[in-house]
Amino acid sequence: MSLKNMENQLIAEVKELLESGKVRGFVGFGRGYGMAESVPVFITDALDAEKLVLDPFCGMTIAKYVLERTPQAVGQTRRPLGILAKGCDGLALARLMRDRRLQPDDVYVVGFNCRGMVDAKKVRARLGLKVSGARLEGDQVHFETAEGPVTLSKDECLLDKCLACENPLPEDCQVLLGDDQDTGPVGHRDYAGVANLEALSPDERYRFWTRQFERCLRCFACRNVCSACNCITCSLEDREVEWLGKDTQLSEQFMFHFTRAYHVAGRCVGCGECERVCPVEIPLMLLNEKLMRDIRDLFGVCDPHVPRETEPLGEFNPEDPEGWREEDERA
Amino acid sequence: MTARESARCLGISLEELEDWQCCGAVFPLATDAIINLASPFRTLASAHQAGADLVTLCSGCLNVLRRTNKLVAADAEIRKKLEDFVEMKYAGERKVFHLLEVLRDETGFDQLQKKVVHPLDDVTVAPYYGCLLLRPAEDMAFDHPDKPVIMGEFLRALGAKPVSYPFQTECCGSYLSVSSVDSTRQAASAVLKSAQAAGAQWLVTSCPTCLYNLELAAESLDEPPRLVYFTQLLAHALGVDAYLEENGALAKNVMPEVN
Amino acid sequence: MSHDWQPRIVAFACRWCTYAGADLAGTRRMDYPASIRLIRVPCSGRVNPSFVVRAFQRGADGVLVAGCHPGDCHYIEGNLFTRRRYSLVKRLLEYLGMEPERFRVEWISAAEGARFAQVVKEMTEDISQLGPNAKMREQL
Amino acid sequence: MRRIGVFVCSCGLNIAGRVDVQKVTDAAAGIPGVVHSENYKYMCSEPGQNLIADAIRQKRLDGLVVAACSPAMHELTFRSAAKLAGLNPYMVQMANIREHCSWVHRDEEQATAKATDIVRAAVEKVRRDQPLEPTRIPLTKKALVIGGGIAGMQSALDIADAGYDVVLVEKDATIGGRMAQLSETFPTLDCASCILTPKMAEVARHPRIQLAMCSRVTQVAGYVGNFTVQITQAPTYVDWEKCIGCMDCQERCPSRLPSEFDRGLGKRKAIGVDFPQAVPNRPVIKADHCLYLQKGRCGICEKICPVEAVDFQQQEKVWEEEVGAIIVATGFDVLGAEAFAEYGYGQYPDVIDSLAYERLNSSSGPTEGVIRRPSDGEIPKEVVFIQCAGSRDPDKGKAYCSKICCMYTAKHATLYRHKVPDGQAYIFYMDIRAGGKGYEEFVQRAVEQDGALYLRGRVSRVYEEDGKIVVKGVDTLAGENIEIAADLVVLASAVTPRTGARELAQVLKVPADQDGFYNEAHPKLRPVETVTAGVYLAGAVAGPRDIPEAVANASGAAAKVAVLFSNDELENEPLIAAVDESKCSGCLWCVPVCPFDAIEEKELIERVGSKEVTRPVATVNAGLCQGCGACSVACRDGAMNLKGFTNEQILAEVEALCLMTGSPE
Repeated sequence: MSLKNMENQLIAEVKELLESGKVRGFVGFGRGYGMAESVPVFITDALDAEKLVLDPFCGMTIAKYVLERTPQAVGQTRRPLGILAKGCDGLALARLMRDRRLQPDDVYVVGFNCRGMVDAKKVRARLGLKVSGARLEGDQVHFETAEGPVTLSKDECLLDKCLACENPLPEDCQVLLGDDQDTGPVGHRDYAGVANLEALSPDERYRFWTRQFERCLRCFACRNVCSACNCITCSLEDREVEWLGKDTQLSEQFMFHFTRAYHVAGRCVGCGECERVCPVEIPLMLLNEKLMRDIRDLFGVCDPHVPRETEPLGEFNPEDPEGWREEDERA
Repeated sequence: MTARESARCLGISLEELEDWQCCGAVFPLATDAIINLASPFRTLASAHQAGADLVTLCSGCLNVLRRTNKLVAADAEIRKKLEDFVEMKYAGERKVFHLLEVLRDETGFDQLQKKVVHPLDDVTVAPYYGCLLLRPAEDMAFDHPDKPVIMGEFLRALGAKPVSYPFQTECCGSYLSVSSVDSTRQAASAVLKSAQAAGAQWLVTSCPTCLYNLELAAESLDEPPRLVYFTQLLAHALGVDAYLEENGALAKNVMPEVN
Repeated sequence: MSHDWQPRIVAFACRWCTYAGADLAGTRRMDYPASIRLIRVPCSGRVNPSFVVRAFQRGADGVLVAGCHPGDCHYIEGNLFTRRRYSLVKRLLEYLGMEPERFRVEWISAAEGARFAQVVKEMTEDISQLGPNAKMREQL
Repeated sequence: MRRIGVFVCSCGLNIAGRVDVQKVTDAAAGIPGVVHSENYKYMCSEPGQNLIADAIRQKRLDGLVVAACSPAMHELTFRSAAKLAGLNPYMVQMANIREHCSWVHRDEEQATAKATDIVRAAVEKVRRDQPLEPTRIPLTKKALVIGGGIAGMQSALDIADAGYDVVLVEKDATIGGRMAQLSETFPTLDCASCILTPKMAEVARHPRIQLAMCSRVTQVAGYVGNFTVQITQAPTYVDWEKCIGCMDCQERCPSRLPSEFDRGLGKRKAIGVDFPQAVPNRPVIKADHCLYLQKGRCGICEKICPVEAVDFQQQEKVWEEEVGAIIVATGFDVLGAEAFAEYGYGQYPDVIDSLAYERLNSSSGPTEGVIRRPSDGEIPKEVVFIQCAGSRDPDKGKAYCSKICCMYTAKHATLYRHKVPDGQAYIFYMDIRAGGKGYEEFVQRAVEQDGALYLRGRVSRVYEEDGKIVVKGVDTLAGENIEIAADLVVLASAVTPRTGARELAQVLKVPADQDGFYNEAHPKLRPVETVTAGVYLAGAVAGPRDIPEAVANASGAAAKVAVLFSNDELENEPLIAAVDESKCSGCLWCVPVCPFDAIEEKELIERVGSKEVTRPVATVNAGLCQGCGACSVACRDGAMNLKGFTNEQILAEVEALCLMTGSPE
């Protein structure tokens, strides 16, 4: 079923949910500003359901918006929040639930089988600003722009996370839009970037990361958007213990990015939001993927980005290898 | 020569290392006697240059070369000194084998048995290992230091009947024959008598020094077991010695008749 | 490297095994370079990867995390978590550009005084060749 | 602002010999917060501790750094000294400038610089110390003793006499252990069973001792005062309650097997006891030799048993015991045949080990005490004893000296002369070690009165030649090679830990050395304790011991247990984890990493504005937490911390140790 039809089905579903009071609000996507990017929208009034859209520009992972800041009041039960969920949103929600920051009945998930979303930056770079619509077909994407229709291959314009996506369908959602049978993976994560970096010498790698981290503003956007970074108070902002110095000199940047990457090791769901939101475009997924691949190679966790009952770093296997020994001859 | 021909007949190509020299005969007991390691190091380095592992027929050579090889791989300082002195680069990449090991591990004694033309129709033969082949056990890792089996299996493959006796791993007196002949005669004759007591008709060894000492002691014994080198047995069993004899390569058939 | 410069190595040593192994090296009067400084922790499982990065930040030229051999841990599983954590941390540090020789993880038991001295010698030797560490280091 | 006192010890020359103690003291004085810095020759001595006490009172110190030896040595000493002077003992830190500094660095300048760094780190750690009070946990006043040899029996008796219950677990069907296999004992030559059997009877009769025969400890959980031990008892196929010990079954049983107790020299029946004075005197069926159990035939014992005690369907029994302390007394084994190829052991029947010789000597042994050759039963006229068979031999055997062989070999030679007056004993030895009371005199008597011929030298080869065992050796004092055509050769084989001891060590979480002997808490000062609180050692489990030492060990260990049980509650070290509930996000990822399941979820109710709200947080059970700290690393928001080793303290120590004296060029 095309995204357009699913959009209508979504609007109908949300209208009914809000009218019946089953949910106290719905998080979905609304019309963007023509820059090939739909934006999250919060709907509490059934009439506003019309504003919801479902198009190839709904790339953001919006799961973390359902996280409540204030704890549950004693004796009262909150009505759930509705949310439109792609595969990556499903993983992010599972992450929040595994970390016990979200209970299953806090959310009412309206999922759909997502075949990949457009990367606004890639599209702007190729087609300029004026893009009014897009349609996925096979492994191509047809765009309507000010200068007429243009067709690009998926590889040229989809988000990296989609090109690596093996979980297009969110699990245990309350409502599933459309009836697609082809719920196979949209892409495959080949960790190419990681392998390239590993091929460099230590000094070259250090220069690479120095150039990236020098730009970091310590705005914490990557932490705020990450579903794995869901602590109430982030230890990196802890005044007493001074885990992290306040000035943005290079050594503190390394400490921040090392710690953030280590804290999400084995927990990152690969949604790529940290990289997308970074104002200075630091390739954070290169760090997350490095840890994902090592966890896969060292501990045999075949899909480290899928949250499970146990965490890779929260368990051990008596025959675990000593990963610090140099037996595997990396490039 | 008998070894090379027998090996060829078993499908193994053994090229002689050109311009080889003595292996140093003794692995130095003092840890800083590095000069003694120069000749075995040169042998190993030239084998490395020739691009092949090293095979030897003599337990003495195996002992020196294998232990030098291990020392050079482990101790960078000694390696550096030897490389400067001999002006050849080598860091222990090669392995050193005794022909018996090659027969056991590469061809396999069962295959050898299939190739046997003249089986030794169960002559009782006493395998004599001596000490250099087996000890120090950790460095040599050739066989069990006190209860070795490799020669027994080799002999059984050739159709002979091996017999074990307490002195099969006792020292033959080695190079003491130079300084005090009678002590080697005493040691070697003890070995011969023990083999004799075990009913051995022949005694096979894999080290020229042992053979020399045993022959020395055999003179003063009444009908001691016949002494033979393991490659002679191999060549005879494979029928290679007859071929060599025809074209004059072999002076005389050194194989003692079975009595 | 100037000869008077000596690398500064910070070691996180588990009190039951490695710290006791270092004590044994002392009672045996072994000799090893004075480049290492030990921090006593109850278990190698107590060492937070941020401590390791903090050491490099504050000027350590090398860091060692050492604990009991798997199976000997006084707390049964402490070092088994260490093994997983530091398999990742070692590779992440190298991925960020740290030379492999600067960060080591070892199992050293209370009976292995010689092994402790050997590890210190090896690290001092390796790091002396690399020279002082400037990576991730705080500029005063 | 903190008022910290630094006390630098010279430890005679141990520290002052390499470290400029005065320079370290002055450097410490310069550290902010240090109000008192002093050095003294022996800090741990009485005057040293008084110095500390006075300084605490006069200068109102609230933190103490003692720069001296390893905390493993004197942390307790200085903490109790501080406590007496009114300072909380957990405000004291040791700076190890001896084992980790003066003893291992030759260059004085570097050693002094390093000592100064170590002191600075300790000061930073003390600055962030908090006063802590030990937590109290309940205590089960019941002990477990593993191993029913003389050591196990003695400790069980002492604990039981002290008024506490004991469970004695023994893997064989009878207690008595190694000593039961001996004939006479040195140096008094009194017969082993005469002095052992009364004690065995006493153990069996003691109301507070519960025997668990044919049993092994398979699992141990919990911690000092609160161990839960799982015991697995192998089936004996005889109901010992019904059995009256008439041993008719043993008489009539047709199946015989080599008796392990007699080292294979004698035979025993499939059903029966190892030796007549076995306690409990109840038979056991060796399943793999019982015709009924193997092939369903025979079954005579079941038919003739007057009280129908035989029960072929008996299964393995597994049960748990709650105990407060564990004493390990598993004893020793001797090195097997694999190490003595050159002595022909295992190949020639007349080459036996010392335990087998004991059985030949024993009146209840296979030859009723007559020394006979296992091959043809003849009385040997020439016997060669080989000392250090596998001991003091790092290449092929064990590096250590097995301590008891010199003595029992002298005993063997003496007994041999008494039993075979015209026989000649030869003893190849390296050095005779006879350090106990009356030991040296005993050996001299063996030489002077009993004609034992001591040959100083090692044996190179033993081989059989026309019925005789030829021993080739050397006499280094005479400078000659020696060849003896002997009738019997006895190897004084090396003492090794009991087989299975290493696996038990892992179950008990007690470290063992590379040979498999258990590590004492401190080789000199705490020989009967282990680093695992509540687990004690008695006898040869910790290294070769003779009987007097084993018994002394056993009583020592029992005394330690009695001390432990003397108070009703146990004080647990307060160095445990603690949750800062304001930071905890309730993710509970700390729970799976806790080896002691000491962390649970707690519903926190707190007031936010006008509303009462609830959220889950983690909470630590002080009784279970052993303070390993694994949870504090799994905790990402820094809520979990470990008292005594907090994040702040360790970061401060890192900072102090890395203080960039010179930045890199």
